[in-house]
Amino acid sequence: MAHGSVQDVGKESGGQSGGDLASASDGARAPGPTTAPSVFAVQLTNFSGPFDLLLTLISRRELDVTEIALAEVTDEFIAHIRHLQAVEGQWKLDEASEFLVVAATLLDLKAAKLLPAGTGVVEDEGDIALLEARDLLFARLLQYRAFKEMARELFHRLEEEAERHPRDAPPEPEVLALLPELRWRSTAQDFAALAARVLAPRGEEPAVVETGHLVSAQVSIGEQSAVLAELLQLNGAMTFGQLTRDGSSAAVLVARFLALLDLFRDGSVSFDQAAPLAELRVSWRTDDA
Amino acid sequence: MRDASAPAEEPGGTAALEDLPGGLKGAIEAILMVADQPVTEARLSLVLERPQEQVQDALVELQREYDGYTGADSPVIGPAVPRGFELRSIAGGWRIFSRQHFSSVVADFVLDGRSARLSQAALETLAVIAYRQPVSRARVSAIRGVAVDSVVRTLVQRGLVVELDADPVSGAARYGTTALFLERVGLGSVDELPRIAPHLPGLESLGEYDDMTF
Amino acid sequence: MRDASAPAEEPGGTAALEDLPGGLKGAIEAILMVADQPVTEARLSLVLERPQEQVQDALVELQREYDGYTGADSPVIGPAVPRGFELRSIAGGWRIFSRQHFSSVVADFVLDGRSARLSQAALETLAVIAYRQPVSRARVSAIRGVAVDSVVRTLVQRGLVVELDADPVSGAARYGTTALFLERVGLGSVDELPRIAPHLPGLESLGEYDDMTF
Repeated sequence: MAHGSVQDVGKESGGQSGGDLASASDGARAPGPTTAPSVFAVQLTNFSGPFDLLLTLISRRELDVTEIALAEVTDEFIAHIRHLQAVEGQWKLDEASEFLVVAATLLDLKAAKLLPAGTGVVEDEGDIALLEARDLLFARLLQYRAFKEMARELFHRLEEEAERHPRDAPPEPEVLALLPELRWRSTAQDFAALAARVLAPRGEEPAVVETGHLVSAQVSIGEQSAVLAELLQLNGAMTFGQLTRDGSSAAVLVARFLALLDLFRDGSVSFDQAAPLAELRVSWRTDDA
Repeated sequence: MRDASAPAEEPGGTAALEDLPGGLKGAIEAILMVADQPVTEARLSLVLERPQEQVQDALVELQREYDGYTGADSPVIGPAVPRGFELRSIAGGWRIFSRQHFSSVVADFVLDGRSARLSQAALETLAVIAYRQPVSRARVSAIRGVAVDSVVRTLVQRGLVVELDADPVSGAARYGTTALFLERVGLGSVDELPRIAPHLPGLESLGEYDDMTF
Repeated sequence: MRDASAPAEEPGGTAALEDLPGGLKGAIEAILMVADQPVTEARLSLVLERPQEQVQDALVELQREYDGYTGADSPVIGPAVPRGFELRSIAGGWRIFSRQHFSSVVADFVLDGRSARLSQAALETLAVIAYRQPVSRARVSAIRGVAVDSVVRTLVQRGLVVELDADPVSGAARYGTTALFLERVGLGSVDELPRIAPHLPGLESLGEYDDMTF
């Protein structure tokens, strides 16, 4: 069951960590001896996304998807993603958001269950939205479960087929000699381009968000911090307007603003406001201050 | 190498084949021996200049013979003994395979890269693509709840999945399964995939959820 | 197709083979059908854990069966009908070939199927061999992520690629490009192949990826 390595947890494994289906499906079918109901032991299984985790948690407690005991499963889910986060150090943004969306929905549902039951009549729009969220979550979960079943089916078929080997033996040399004249179109340049493409490493491409169309020039907050520090050390207290007077673009303006927040957080600058709604004055904090 | 005494050169070539020892079935067998992928009935029909039905009948007869049953015209005494190989109709064509129960002895002689296993993520992605094709990565991702880009790339590299076309609305590439996929799972066509319905009543109506985020 | 009741799991494996449908002969057939080069009796004897004489007897029986004669224990009425394939003992081993008198049919099939252009797979494999020569099939396969055996064979048939030597470590055959290849791409020598570094920064460090399996 505890098959995946720590680094693999919750990540898309990209087809390289073979054969986890069997172990994961075992876990989904039978609650293992390791899952005492009172203590939630975190399993370092290679969960393939939030639905996978949720399904496993549900089936571990032998619950029906449509009637999950939300309180228990929600707590486990949250505990699990907290643990994953601790292990991983940090999340990839898209992964994290999927997990968090599911966790948030579960929490909503749990909260609703914990509140006094009321009259059983749907009272306000919030209730309706909650019901919709629940149905949608269950529907997606059911759908995912169906495809998971199919994946298991495919796995068995692949395994079975792997035991049959196709005949792939060349004809006799006399027959092989009978070849139509090759029509060749590639130049050496075509060929080099092809080779470059084929030989390119196939690992994960870094997820770069292209921003070239949004900002014409890159502005570094770090650089702007330095500019601000110099201005403030030179001039004492200044207003934001003064600090950005030489700003050539909106990007610089924004970067200065963010840099200012950074500096404030670090305790390098202090803000001073003479009266409500009056202009802020920024000053460099010296050590003796 | 060609046997000069064989009456293959006879004028009116259509008759010649049946005069060769082994006849049409033998000719089909001879071709299957050199094929490196499933051979369609249409292609056999073309090369052998015989109607497709005739070719099909011969293939089914061969298949039965290999499975241990002999034709009515040559009754064999004793139980049906299968050959060590079998003829299977998969991925739209016919191909000879070693029989499954001999896999352990055959494995030493072949290294065809079939043993490389797919991860669970890859299998699930493959399942969604197989059942929802043509389908975009975004849609697969919505069903699985995680990004699938690198997994789809792996499947494409393995030749199990291919870019089919562009989504008419979004312009996103849409993917489908390949003939190699069918071969690997031993199916004749995508239509033969096990029905998904028994696993989940009413799944058909779920399609609309795919594209929703919540 | 599998006989689920077959007692293949029996302890004391030497007995199990004969209990499988098809028995020893079936096992030999299964191996010969998927082997792409002659298999020696010694190797069969080793893999099947049977005395060499027993293997030899089975081979001769199979040969006779394919030629149309059946064993004494299963008499067939009518003339001997050969199969479309035959079992030949060549180069110290045994191998299944298409029967000789069907060679014209096989030739028609092979010619019909062979495009006068190289497939994309063949071109990509050729590119890898050209830039990585001398290189083994296993390594090309690792780079391309798919089995390349039949494609390499096609390239060898086409005279574009040739077996150069054996890998000093693994002993696997290593391939390189031929003079014909250079002629086709219009180059004087392999050194004149356009550098591919400009297309791909950091190509030098690629060596380590080559040997990874995907």
